[in-house]
Amino acid sequence: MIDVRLLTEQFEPGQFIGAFTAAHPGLGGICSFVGEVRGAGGVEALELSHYAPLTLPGMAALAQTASDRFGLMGILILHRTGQMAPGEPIVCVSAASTHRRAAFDAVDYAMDHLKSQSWFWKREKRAGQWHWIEPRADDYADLSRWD
Amino acid sequence: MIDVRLLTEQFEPGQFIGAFTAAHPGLGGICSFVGEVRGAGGVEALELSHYAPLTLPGMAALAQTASDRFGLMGILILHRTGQMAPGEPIVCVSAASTHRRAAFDAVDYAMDHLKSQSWFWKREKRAGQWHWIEPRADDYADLSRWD
Amino acid sequence: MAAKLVFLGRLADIAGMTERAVATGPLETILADLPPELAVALLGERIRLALNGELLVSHGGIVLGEGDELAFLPPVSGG
Amino acid sequence: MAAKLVFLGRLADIAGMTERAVATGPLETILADLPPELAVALLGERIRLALNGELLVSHGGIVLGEGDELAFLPPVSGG
Repeated sequence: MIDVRLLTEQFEPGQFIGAFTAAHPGLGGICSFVGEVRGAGGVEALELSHYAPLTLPGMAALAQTASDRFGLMGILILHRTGQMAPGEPIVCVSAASTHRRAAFDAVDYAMDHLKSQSWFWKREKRAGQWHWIEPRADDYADLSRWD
Repeated sequence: MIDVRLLTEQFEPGQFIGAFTAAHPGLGGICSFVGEVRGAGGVEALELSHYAPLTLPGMAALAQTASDRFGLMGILILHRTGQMAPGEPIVCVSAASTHRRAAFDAVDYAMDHLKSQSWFWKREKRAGQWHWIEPRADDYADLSRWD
Repeated sequence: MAAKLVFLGRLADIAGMTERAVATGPLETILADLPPELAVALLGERIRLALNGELLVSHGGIVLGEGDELAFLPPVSGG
Repeated sequence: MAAKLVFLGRLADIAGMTERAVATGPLETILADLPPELAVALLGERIRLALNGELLVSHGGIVLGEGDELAFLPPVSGG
């Protein structure tokens, strides 16, 4: 099962992961990653904007590519948009597979591509001021691991 | 927080992961792996025996080593013992970290070591007969990645 | 006889809006009617364009027709 | 004047029990009193020993005293 969603409200990753797990009887293992908004550096809020005609199709294509490449039983990709407070989940990726290694690699792959290639623009509020976030060089280095 | 448990009854990974996540405000990301008993090959039941004086201290030492090596905020290691049916969770590892890569690597590391070095003996029931499971060569190959 | 420009990320700040209705026609003509600071930003080397949801490989010779939507996409900051 | 042997994994099947009370004394003497098939299995090359919860590096010269617990550990099959 490929399940890809953009979520505009705060979500509980465990609920989605639980339902996703239950949808794959016979799986060997499920690997999940949940990223949260960090409050370090005085961040008061984070806002993610996206471009609907590209963002969701891009995530769906990534899910399909990861599923094919790693031979998954299923993959779940959830991403928040809009304004979030520190501590709120922003992204959740789960991969279900008969093999542990494939599940790990698929989530790792999907996260690297989400971080660097997905159509999101981020800004964070510090001391009441919004600041746009530029891509990090690390994200590109992570991505090159899969070439 | 290091949280290591042997569980004798069926458990809900999401409940433990949820509580573990909530215990680490300020984390950047949390990576989790849940392994389930596979029913392939006509497996009707799986039984894990352990040796109490070695098993739990061994898991605690592994958790501490992984936490130190990858600079984690916390690690959760849950392992079932006793008799399980296909589809039941058998192992759950979660790592909380400010960095995504560290969380992934820590869970990967802990799983590889749990699979090959922890003090569990497994047997599975097929067609009403119990069969002991030998270590798999793959497990040792996985382990050598960390040397 | 209207098309739409969509501004993402910091371009929305510069534009002071997330989208803007414009007259149809060649992109150069449309940009010439915008505030110069915005036009310069939209033409930035790292800005990618998507026409009706499809990324453009080449940025030359764009002419917007009725109902077309042209999005200006600065470098993403990731998920 | 009793010690305990603990049998893990398939050794428990061969022993027909998971543990067994034995008289104190040298391990060789204790093993000599066991069914030969079990004694041979316990001395297998891949069997590791733990005395009172501590893995033994050497398997020579083991003498069990009052209350000692000696565990026989076949290769683990993993988590």
